[in-house]
Formats: sequence, structure tokens, C-alpha cells
Amino acid sequence: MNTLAAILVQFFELLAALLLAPLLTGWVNQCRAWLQNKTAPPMMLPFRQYAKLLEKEAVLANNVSSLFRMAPYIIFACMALASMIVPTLSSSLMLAPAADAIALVGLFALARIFIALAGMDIGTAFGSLGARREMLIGFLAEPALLMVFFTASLISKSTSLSTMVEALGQRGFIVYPSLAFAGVAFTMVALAENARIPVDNPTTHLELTMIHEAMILEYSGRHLALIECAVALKLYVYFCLGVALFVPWGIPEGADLLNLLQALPLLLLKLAVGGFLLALIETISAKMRVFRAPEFLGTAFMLAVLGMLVHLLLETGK
Amino acid sequence: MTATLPISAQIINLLAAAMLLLAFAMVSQRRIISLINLFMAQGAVLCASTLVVAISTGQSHLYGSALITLVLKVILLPWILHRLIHRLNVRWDIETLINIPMTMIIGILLVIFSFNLALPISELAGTITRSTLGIAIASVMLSTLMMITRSKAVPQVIGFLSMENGLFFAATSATYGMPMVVELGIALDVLVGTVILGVFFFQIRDKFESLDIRHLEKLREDQ
Amino acid sequence: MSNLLSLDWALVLIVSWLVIGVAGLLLSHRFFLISRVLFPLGAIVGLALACVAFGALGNAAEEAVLPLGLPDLPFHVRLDSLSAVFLLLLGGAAAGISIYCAGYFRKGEGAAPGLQCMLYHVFLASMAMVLLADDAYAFMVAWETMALSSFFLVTTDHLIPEIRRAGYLYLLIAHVGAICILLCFGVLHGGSEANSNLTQVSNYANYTFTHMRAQQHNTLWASAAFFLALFGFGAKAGLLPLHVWLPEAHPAAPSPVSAMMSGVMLKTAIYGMLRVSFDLLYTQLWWWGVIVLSLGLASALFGVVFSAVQNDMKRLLAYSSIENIGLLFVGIGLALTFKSFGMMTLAALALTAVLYHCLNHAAFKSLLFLCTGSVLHATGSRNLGKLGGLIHQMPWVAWLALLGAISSAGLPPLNGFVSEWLLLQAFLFTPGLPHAYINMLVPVAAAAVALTAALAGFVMVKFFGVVFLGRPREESLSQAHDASLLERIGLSWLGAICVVLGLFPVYVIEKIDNVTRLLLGAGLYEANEMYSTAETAARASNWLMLTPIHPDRASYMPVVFLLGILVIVAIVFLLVRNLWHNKERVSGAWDCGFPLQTARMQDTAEGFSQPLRQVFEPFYRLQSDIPTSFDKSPRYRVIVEDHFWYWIYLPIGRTADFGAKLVAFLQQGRISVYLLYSFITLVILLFLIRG
Amino acid sequence: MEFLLVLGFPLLGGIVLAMTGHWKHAAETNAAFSFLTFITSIFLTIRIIEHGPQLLYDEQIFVDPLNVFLVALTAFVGFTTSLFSRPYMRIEHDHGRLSPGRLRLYHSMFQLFICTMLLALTTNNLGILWVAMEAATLTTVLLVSLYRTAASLEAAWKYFILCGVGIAQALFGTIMLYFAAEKILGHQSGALLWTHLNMVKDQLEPTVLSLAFVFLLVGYGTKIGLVPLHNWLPDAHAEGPTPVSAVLSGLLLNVALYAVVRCKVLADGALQSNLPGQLMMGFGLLTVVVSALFLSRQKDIKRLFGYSSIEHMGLVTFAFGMGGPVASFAGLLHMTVHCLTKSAIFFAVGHASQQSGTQVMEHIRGLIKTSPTVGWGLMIGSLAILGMPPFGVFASEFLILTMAMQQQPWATPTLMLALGVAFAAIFNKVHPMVFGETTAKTLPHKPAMFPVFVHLALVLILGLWIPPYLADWFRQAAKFIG
Repeated sequence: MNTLAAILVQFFELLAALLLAPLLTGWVNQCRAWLQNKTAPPMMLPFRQYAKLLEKEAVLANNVSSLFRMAPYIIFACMALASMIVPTLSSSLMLAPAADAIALVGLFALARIFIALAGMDIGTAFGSLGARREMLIGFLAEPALLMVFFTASLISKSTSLSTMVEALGQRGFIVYPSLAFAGVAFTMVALAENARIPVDNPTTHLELTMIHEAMILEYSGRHLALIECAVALKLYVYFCLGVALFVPWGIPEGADLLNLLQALPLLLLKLAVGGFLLALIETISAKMRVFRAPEFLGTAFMLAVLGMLVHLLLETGK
Repeated sequence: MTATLPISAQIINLLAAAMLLLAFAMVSQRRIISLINLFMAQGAVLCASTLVVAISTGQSHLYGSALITLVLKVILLPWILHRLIHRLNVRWDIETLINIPMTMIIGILLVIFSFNLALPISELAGTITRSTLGIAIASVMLSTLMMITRSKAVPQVIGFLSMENGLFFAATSATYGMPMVVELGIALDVLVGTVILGVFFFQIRDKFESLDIRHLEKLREDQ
Repeated sequence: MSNLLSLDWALVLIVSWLVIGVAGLLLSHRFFLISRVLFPLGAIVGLALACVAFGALGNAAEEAVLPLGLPDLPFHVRLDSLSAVFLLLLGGAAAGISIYCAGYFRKGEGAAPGLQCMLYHVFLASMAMVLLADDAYAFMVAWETMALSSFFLVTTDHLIPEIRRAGYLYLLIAHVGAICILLCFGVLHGGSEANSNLTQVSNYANYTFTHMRAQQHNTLWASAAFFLALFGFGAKAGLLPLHVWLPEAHPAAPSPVSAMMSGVMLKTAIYGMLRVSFDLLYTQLWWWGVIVLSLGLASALFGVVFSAVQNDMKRLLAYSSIENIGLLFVGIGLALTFKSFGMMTLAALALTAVLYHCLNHAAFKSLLFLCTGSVLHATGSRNLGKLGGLIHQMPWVAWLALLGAISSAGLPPLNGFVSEWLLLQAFLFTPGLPHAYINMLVPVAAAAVALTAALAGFVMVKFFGVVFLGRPREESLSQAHDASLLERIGLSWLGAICVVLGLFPVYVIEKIDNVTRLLLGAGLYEANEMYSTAETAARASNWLMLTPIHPDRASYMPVVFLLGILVIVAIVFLLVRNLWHNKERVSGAWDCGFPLQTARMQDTAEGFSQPLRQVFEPFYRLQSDIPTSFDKSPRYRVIVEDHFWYWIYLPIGRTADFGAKLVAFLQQGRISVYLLYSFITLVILLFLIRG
Repeated sequence: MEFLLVLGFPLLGGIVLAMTGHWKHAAETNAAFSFLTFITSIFLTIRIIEHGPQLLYDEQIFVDPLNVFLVALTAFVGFTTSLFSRPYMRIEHDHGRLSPGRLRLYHSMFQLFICTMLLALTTNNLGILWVAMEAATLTTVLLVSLYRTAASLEAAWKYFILCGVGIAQALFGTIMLYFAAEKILGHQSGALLWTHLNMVKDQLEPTVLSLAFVFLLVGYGTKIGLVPLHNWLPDAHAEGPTPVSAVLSGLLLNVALYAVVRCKVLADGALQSNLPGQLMMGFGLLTVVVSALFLSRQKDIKRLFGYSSIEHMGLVTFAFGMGGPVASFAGLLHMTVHCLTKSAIFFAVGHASQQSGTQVMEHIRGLIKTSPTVGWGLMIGSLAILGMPPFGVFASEFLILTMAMQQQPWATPTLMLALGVAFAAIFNKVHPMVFGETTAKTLPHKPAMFPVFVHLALVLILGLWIPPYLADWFRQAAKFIG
């Protein structure tokens, strides 16, 4: 009986991800508009945007290969798989043993490589420009994210996400200094990975500054819809990771439907607060020069490694 | 101590002293003609000493070796050398790499060195001529010195031949000479060697127009 | 069947390789016979060798004595599970590469094919002999025959001076390495004080490995032997200070040969290292592990940083081989440290990571080198600046190169990720070490390995993107033809190995476990202090899930991973196609208002790696002359060089020359000086015996 | 009876060729005489293996496993050199560098040279040994100056004077030996016979023996080319015609080393302490290191391989210096393999320099293009001489280095370093000569490369599998050396 419940929970997890992700992006745009005292766009705008795009026909550049057509599907699949793995509604998901933290980072890297290759396939200056900058950000962000996961796994003696959530959840409200370092590093990496303001402006199309946008410049119609949905999913997954690692209380243990309903409102609350904080960060900080990004991510990397060192120095003593 | 020695030992010591004197004379000689004559004299002294040893010890093969020395070192080789000098019409003096007084001092040091070198051996030697071993080694060393310091081809060859004389003298003084077949072999080698060197003189002469060794220095490692 | 069956089979197969080689030499004028018959035959022999090795993996070590060799020290041969794993690697890679060779060597270009065929098969046979050798003499003969045959292969088109220089540098460092290995065997065989009885006539017979295993050395002699082995095998593997020859020699060779050298020959050095440090040496000290770990890290980081800035695709792959070798030495270092502290399960984990990565690297590196071979054949140029957009003309090669690139970057569904995952898991256990100082080293080491893996991704994107995607940068590229049938078979065989190694790690690790049990005494899937036998048995049997230590510790299900992605892609593809539409329209790319769009406006290879040159500036020795705006004929040139060449190798050259100049003083040409030498030696000797 | 033929044929050959050397078929008669010598030496060897050591002609001649193997080797290499010199000399004749008169001198001296070496090897009387060595020097000095160029004259002059002085010192050593022997064996002529001395060597006077050994070592050391006394060797090898350099470095050095080893056996017996061994090891090590350093600045190809001969002779002296059955076995093996490989290399070098018209290495390029046999012969030969494993030189180097590691661990790193430097130097010069763009013209006559590949094949076989009868033949000889 519980396998059926597990499958249902896993299905609900995916469904929640697909629904909440666009809403989260809409909510963040609304918060940012209010903070910049503009009139906020409706929260359902992303859904309408996907519907519009899916109606349009996909326009492809003339020397594009089949990799360009295939990339959006793969990227969307990776992000969907990631959302099914990260424990949000329950900590013992069916697909949890399929991948641990390192595999998750690998999944993000796979998505990044495909989107960079798609960018380069077009053959114009913008695609390869974007790919080069994306890979520059990527090769520093990925190890930093790994170090954050290592710090958490050293504390919880395991790299599988469900065990981490359970271990971090039971230890009550003690503040780990190493987790504090890891938290700051995680936010910086999240900003960089999701192409948020300090590193890259998600809304801009200015050739000189755009990183993420440059790669998906040539996409249109259904491909663009999938990519936009994947980006939203990625933001949602990063939020869930942040919740799982740093505010894990309230994520239920077992895989039954009852506590599912009890976990949902708590998750919505955390996402709303997180979304507002993200909008706040975006309004108060300005976009950095591209060559300042390696220093920004370098600090994130150092902080994460420092987190590990602090853990080994202070916390193993107990 | 010399009084108790038998007459033959005294004569041999005398001849050995003459040998050493001749070696020194050859080292300090300037003119080539007299150099060859000194070489002939050294051959004669060697032959005499071998004869005296042969008479005193009754070693029959020593007569043969004295005869070979006489024929080879006193008659044949000087004659070949004189003919060569005449055909090459070299009359000039011998230039040396370092001046004569300096060579003399080195010569004396060499003699002292060969004497204390020969000391342990001469005590063991049973032969009556054991004391002359030091002189024999000294004359070998002096002829090597002569080869090193001369800058002309002919004096170098004469130094080489006088070294052979020194060795023969060492052989007679230490062990009453080598077995006959070896003596013959050595004599043959020396003779053929001299003939070949003569051939070389002519080749060097018509290639370099002079017999100066300093022309023979092109085969070297460039620094 | 007699129990020596697999060893006899292995020897028969090696001899058949030699026979094929000699046949190639004899038929050198009939080109068709060589390429279409002999090379495929070699591939079949390779496959057979892989099967024999696979069979021999489990059972006990077999030994035999061949009539060859010195009178008192005939060739001892031994097939245990360690050599079986590497024979499996050699056989598998040789099969793919030989089939590729059959299609690759075309008529009338390069050196005589008959000679190529002979050298190639002698190279294979000598590598197999290295893996089977069981005494110092047989090992050294096989080792240097391998170096010699690969040298002649590297200098096939010897008309180009750079290739000759590369060949010379390669053989020189290989020879110096071999001398150190000989010295190490000398120390290992008993050292000076152990048994220097001169009376025994055949006392050099104790150079067999079995005798060496029985030796107990004090720490001084053991460390001396270990570091000599590290220097010798490091020289052949391309460890940091001795790596200068690798980026020169591998690209110079024809592609199948550089694939064989990079994929398999470097692994023989790893085999040698494992054989000496775990099998022959009696003790392991922890600080050996730390030194090997730091050297490995340095070469991994150095390799990947340099491979990112290369403009020649084969040099790029050669530097990435240095990176992978660095990762292997990191794994060996960890295993040594764990073993010295007695933590056998964790040492088994690190050793499994090393062996798994050897198999992976052999597969994906030879696949990538063979792809560059096809590209080179099609376009005639190795310079990344002259390639681009080849995916349209060469789809087969492009997609298989993508497969190789993804597994080389260590991305989840494929095999590169599994060994990287095992290595990182091994790192996470180091805090358990009782030595506080090493615990500090762990975060730095883990960070460096993570950074290397990420940079490998960067390199592969640059390699694949610049070569295959975008617009062709030269007009001649449009006539590029795809790989021939035989080449495709070779490439897809290696691609299949990558996929199988990626998706079924549990089977592979079960087989590798025999080796760890041989070397460390304890395998991965054995009951250890943490987990009871019942759980371990369950773990081993569940082919789906790879959990080296314990399920809730870490687990990874590659098959579920791949299925997940494919299912979602299929659902979304069908959903979009039915609910909406799949209309497409082709038009010009966004040109931001400039009508004149040329292929030169794409990113060049230097451009793509420019950010890295800025971030890792101190690593390189940069000379870049950037033209000013008033320059009439602007030429942009960046030369990236290796510091080590200027710090270590040129000074050595200068000292050797100085020594020669000093000694030349001895030969001045004046005869009187020579006589003086003779006289002085005489006097000195007389003085000596007097005293 | 065979022994008489072994010495008789070359002597007869020398005389016959002295008369008919300038005829058209002189080279063929030279080859024929060498072939006959080789065959009779094979018969002699078989007799020795079956019946053990032989004492002939009232003990003046003594043939035992040690020198019979050297006799066979000398005859074989002499034969292959004469085969090689046939086309070589005809090409030299066509190039106008040699007149028929000089060819006559060459052929007769060649045969006499072989005869003197065989005599030196087989004689029991140390005095005759000295005479034979002196005769060998005399015969080769004319050969070295065959071309009558300024450089060859200089080389010949230095060779004659230096070896003359060296041999004189050896004579003094022999006299000392005779002096020490006479005290025990009395005045009859047996005092200089090696067999007698060998029986009574432990009663000989130690101080005199050590003095004698020093003079003999310095004397014959000049002939071997040990470092401070080596100066004549590179010039003689570079200036003489190639068959002479091949025979010089292949055979004469071995004979000189054989003489030193004979004296070492006596000195070891008398001195009880390992002084002779240590002296030889010191000389050997110095030779290997210094000659390795010489290699990197060479311009002339034959000088390069001359220095490489010095280096290998230093290695063998070091091996014999270590003593013990295994080291001597390795020394003998190294002597054989070095002789075969070095003569093969000189054959290839001869044709290579004839093709490019010069011996300066910068101007010899791309041999493999114009004549692949010469190119491959040179490449494989130099790889063999550098001690690359499949070849025999590695087998003996392996033995020498392993024994050195066991007995003299301090010496091994220096040996290794020197071998490494030598490898780097020689290979750096040979590699561009064989590969790369070609500058050479093709030869008027087809080069006789058959001997080269026969030698290299033998070396390859010795590297992989030492035939059992050869192995215990060496082992018997090694036991003699003790």
C-alpha cells in the first residue's frame, strides 16, 4: 500500500513543482515591482506567457543542427528530474535514492553544458559570447555548490539529500557556524546560477551584459516556452534546496498523504518569504562587470571551503 | 761499502752512473746530431753493462741480448737516424717547451722519486745489480720527461728509443734480462717502430714543411 | 582444462599479435591486405584478450616461466586479478582502436603501412607483456620495448622537425624513467645489506617479484624504493614535474596511436605504481600518500588549466590526459593513506575509484582522440581556429564525440561521473583519519578536485562547441566527409563501453572488488565494522543502485537517472506535438542590425579561453602581442608556454652543456699535454698503492 | 693443429696480400683469408669445448674457454669487416681517395693486424703478449694514416707516441711481474708463463705485484682508452678508414681488456686485498662519467662513436673490477655484444658518411629516404648500443647495474646518470641524421649491409635468449676470472 502512496507523493511533488515554479517567478517579479514602486504584473503572467509561446511557430536560424532543437527538451527534463529529487513535501521520496547531492550538482552541470552548446550552435557572436560567460560562471559556481553540500554532508554524515534533511531537521535550533558560512555561499551561488542581478540581469537583452539571455536569444515558440519553464523550475529547485539545507523544520518524514497537506502551507510560506528576500536583494544591488563575477564567485567558493574548515575545527571536537 | 763489492759490481755501478749521466745530458742537449751520438753512447753503455753482468753471473742468454743491443742500439738505429737527418737536412737546434734549467730541476725531482720508488724492490732483488734498478727507473722517467718537453718530432722519437734503453737496463738489473724470445720480439718491435717513424717524418715533412709538433694540434674539442 | 588455461591463452594471444605484426612487415607492399585483414584480426585478438582477462579476474593468480631471458633469470609471467583488470582495459581499447585503424590508414599517405602495422602490434604485445611480467628483467624488457615501439610510431611522419623533437624528448624522459624503475627494483630485491652473499653464482635470480614480496625493508630503503618507483612511473604517466613530453608526443603521433598511448599506455604506468606500492612493498607510510595526493592534485589542476587554453585539439586532449592522471594519483594517494592507518574499507573505496577511472579514461579518451583523427582526416587541420560546424557534414563523429565529451566532463548518466563520484565519496571519509594535520588538507583537496571536474566541463564545451557547432570557419570544411564504416564501428564500440560503464557500475565494481581484495586484503562489498553482512549482501545484489558503503550514506542509480530524463523528454515532446503544433520556420539568425554576418565573427578558441587566461594568469608563461588600432597589418598572437620548461628542463640542458665544456678542456690536442696526463696518473697511482 | 691454421692463415694472408694487394681482386682474397681464419677458429672452439683448455708448443700457447671465445669473436668480426670493406674500399677508390698501392698496404696490414690480435689472445707467455700488443699498434698506425691527410697524420702520430709510451709502461710492469715470478719459479723460461704464474700466484711478493699491476693497468689502460689516457682514441677512430675504426673499437679494445683481466687474476691472487678490483672500478667509473659528458658536444660522427666505445669499455672495466662470477659473466657478455653492435654501427656510419660525403653530423640528414638499409641499420644499431632492452647490451647492463647495486650502491646513481646523459647526447645526434629531409646522394655501389643486420640480429637474440651452450661457456670463463 505504501508504494502506491509513495508514487502518489512523488507525483504530487512533481505537480507542485510545475505549478509553484512559475508562480514563484511571478511573485518575485511582483515584489520587485512593488519595491521599485512600479505597478506589479499579475502573478499568473508566466503561465500566460508559456501559453502564448506554445501557440507561436518556432523560428530556427539557418545553419542550426538537431542539437539546437533537442536541447530545450533535455534541459527541461533535467530540471524536472531535479525537482523530483529535492525533498520538499516529504523527506523520503521514491526517487530520493536515485541521486545524492553530487549527482544533483552533476545534473545542473549537464543542463548548463547543453544550454551552452545550444548557444554555440547558432554560429553568431552572441551565442558563443553567452556560452563563454556561462561556462566562466559555471566552473566556479559548481565547485562552490559542491562545497556547500560537503559541509552539510559532513554534519549529517551522508550525502543523500533525504538523510541530510532528516539529520539537520532533528537537531533543534542550534546555529552551526559552518552552516552559516555555507548559507551565505549558497545564496551567492544561487544568485549566479539563476542569472540574478549581481551577476546577470534576467530581463535585459543588452548584448554587452547578458549571459543567460545571450544563449537563448535564438529560441522562439515552444522551445522558448520550455526554456523559460526550465529556468523557473531551476529557481524553484534552488529555493527548495535552500529550504532543505537551512530551514528544514516541518518537512515530514513518512510518505503518506496526510502530513503532505500539513507540509504544503509551510512550504508556501517559506517560498513567499524567500521570494521577497530575493526581490529585495535584486533591488538594492546593481549588476557587476562580467570580470568581477569570478571574484564574486571566488569569495563564495572560499566561504564554502571555510565552512568545511570551521566544521572540522570546531564541530568535530564535540 | 763499495770496497767489499766484487769488481763486476763496481763496474756495473760505474756504468749505471754513466747511464744516468747520459740520460741527463740527452735531456739538456740542444743540437740534434749530438743528441743522436748521446743515444748511441747510451746504447754502448747498456751493451757493456749487459756483457759485464753476463760474464759475472754466467747467464748464457745475456750474451745474445748484449749482441742484439750492440747491433740494434749502437749500429743500426743511429745509422738510420743519421741518414734520416741527412735526407731531411734538418740541422737546426731543438726548441723546448720549457727552458733547460727548469727541465733539469724537474729531472732531479724525478730521480729522487724513482729512487724511493725502487727502494722496496731492490731489497728483494737477489741479483747483484739490484742497486742499479733505481737508476734504470730514473732513466726511463727522464726519457719520458724529454718526450714531454720537446716540440720537434725527431727528439721525441729519440726520447722514446732511450726509454726502451732504460727499460732494457731495468730488465738486466732486476732479473738478468727477459727470456730470449721476448728480447728478440722487443728488439724486432723497436726496429719496425723506428722504420715506421722514419716514414712518418717524411709524410709530416711534405705535409707541414716542418717537423714541429705544434702543427699537430688541430684535432681537439672546441671550447 | 588445466588451471593455467587463462595465462596460456593470454600468452598465445600476445604471440598472435606479434605474428600479425611480422606478417604486416612482410606484406608491406599490399596495402589492402594490411588495412582490411590484419588490423581487424588484431582487433579480434584484442577482444579475445579482453574475454580471457574477464574470465581470469575472479580466480587465483597463475604463474609460468618462459624459456626466454637470461640464463639464470628466465622470463617469469604471472596473471593475477590486478593484471587481469588492466588486460581487460588493454583488450577492450585495442579492439576498438584496431578496427578504427583498419579504416583510418588510407593509401599513400604517411609512413609505410606495413611498418606501421608491425610497430603497432609490437606496441600492443609489449604492453600486454608489461602487465604479465613477474620479474624485473622481463618487466624492463617489455617496458622499454613499449617505449621504443611507441617512439617509432610517434615519429611516423618524421619530416616535421617539431615531431622529431617531440619524439626525442619522449624517449629521453621514458628512458630516464626506466632507469629509475630499474634502480627501484634493485632496492626492492633486497637492498645491499639484506643478502649480499657473492658466492651464489645465480644470486641475481632473486629479481623475481615473488622474492621481492618476501623482503622486509626498513623504512629508509622502503621509502627510497617507493619514491624511485613514483619518479619512474610518474615520468611515464606524465605526473607534474615530468609531464613536458606528453603534450608534445601524443599530438605528434597519428590519432589511433595517440589514442592507444593516452588511453592505455598511461594506464600501464598506473599499473606499475599499484604493483610496486601495494603488492611488492611490505609497508606503506602515511606521508607517502600525502605526497602522492598533493602531486596528483597539482598535475590535475595544472593539466585542466592548460588544456583550456590550447588551440590544437590534440594538445587539448593530451593536457586533459595529464589532468585525469592527476586524479588517478589523487586516488592512489588516498588509498595509501587509508591503508597506512588500517582503514581497509575506505582504502578499498579509493582504490575502486582509481581502477574505475582507469577504465573510464581509457574508453572516453581513446574515443575523443579517434574523433579528432576523423576530423583531421576530413579537414586536414588540427588547429581549432580552422574548424567549426562539422556536425552537419560529420553527424556520426559529432554525436559520438559529444558522448565522449560528456563522459570526459564527468556528467551524471555516463561513466566519467561514476569514478568522480566514488573519488569525492572517498574524500568525505577522510575526516575520520586520526591525524589532525591531514584533516586540514581534506577540504582543500576536495575543493581542488571539484574545481578540476568543473573545468573539465569548460574544456569539453570549448572542444565540442568550437569543432562541431556553429558555422564552418573555412570554406574547405564544407567538403568534409564523415568517418568510413570501419571507423564508425571502432568509435561506436568505444561509445558503447562508455555507456555500459556509466549505467551498470554495480557489475563493474563487483569485478574490480577482486583486485582490491588482492591488493588490500579487504574488498568494498565485504562486511566491515560499520555494516552487517546481511546489508552488504543486499547491497551487492541490487544491480540498480550503486551504494559503496551504505544506502543512507550515499546512493546513485544511473539507470533510473537516464530513464527519468528520457521519459520526461518523451512525454513533453508528445504533449507539445499533439496539444499544440510542431511548425518550424527557418530564417536568418539575429544579427543586431549588421547585415554582413561572417563565420569569423564567431568565438575563436583563444577567445573562448580568454576568461580563463585572465583568472589563472600566474599558471601560464604568456606572450601576447595585441595590435594597436593604428596597426596597418594587425596580427593578434598569444603564445602560452609552460613554466616548468624554463624552470627545470632548460637549466638541466645548460648544466649538461657546461659539464661537456668543462670536460672538453681535457682534450686540447697537444701531445705533450696528453703524455703529461699519462705520467701524472702513473705517479698518483704509485702514490696510492704506496699509502 | 687447428691453432696453427688459426694463426697461419692471417699471417699467410698478410704476406700474400703484401705482394698482390694492388690487384683487382685483393678485397676478395682478403675476405677469403678472413673466412678461412673464421672457420678454423670455429673448429678450435669446438675442440676446446670438448677437451677443455689446451697447452701447445711447450706451453707458449694456452687456449682456455676465456680466450677461445674472444678468438672466435675476433675471427668472426674480422671476417664481417672484410666483407664490409670490399664495397667500401671500391667506393673510396672511385672517389679517388685511395690509390691501389695504398689498398695493398691496407689489405696486408689488415690481415697482419688480425694475426697479431689472435697471437696476443692465445699466447701463454706475458712477454709475447706484450710483443703482440706492440705489433698490433704498429700495424694499425699505418692504417690510421692511410688517407695521408693532415688530420690522419696527426691522429696516427699521437696514436703511435701515446700507445708507445703506454706499452713501454706495460713492459716495465711485465718486467716487475717477471722479477716477482723469478724469485719463486727460478730462472728457467717458465717464469713468464701465465699457467705457471696462475698456479703459484698466492706466493708472489705483494708489493712488487701491486707495483707491476699499476704499470700494467696504466700501460694496457692506454690501449683500452680509460679516461685520463684516452686522448688518442677519438682521433684514431675519426681519421682512419671506417673498417679500421670498426676493428679498432670492436676488437683491439677487447684484446687490451683481456690482457688487463689476465694480470688482474694474478694480482688478485697475490694481494688478497681487492686493490686491483678497486683500481679498475675507479678507472671504469671515471671513464663512463667523463666520456658521457664528452658526447654532447661532438660534431664528427666517428668521434661520437669513438667516445661511446670509451664509455662502454669503462663499463666493462667496472664490471671486471667488481669481480665475482656474475659480474665477470656480465663483463664478457657486454664485451661480445658491444663488439658486435659497435662494428655494425661503424659499417652503417661508413656508408652514411660516404653517401653524404662528410663526417660532420649536421650535413648528414634523412638517411632513411635515400637508402633505408643504412638508415635503419644506424638507427637500430645506436638504439642497441644505448642499451634499449630488446637488445643484448641491455641484458649485460642490467646484470652489471644489478650487481653494482648489490655491491657498490654508492656507484649506481653516478652510473645511471652517465648512461642517461650518454643516451640523451647520442640519440639527439643520431635521430635527425636518420630521419628528416635528405641531403645525401645515392652510392655508386650497393652498400654491403648484410653484415650489419647479421650483427644486430645476433645482438637481438642475445638480448632475449642466451643459448645454453654459450651461457655455460661464459660461466666457465667467468670462473677462470674468479
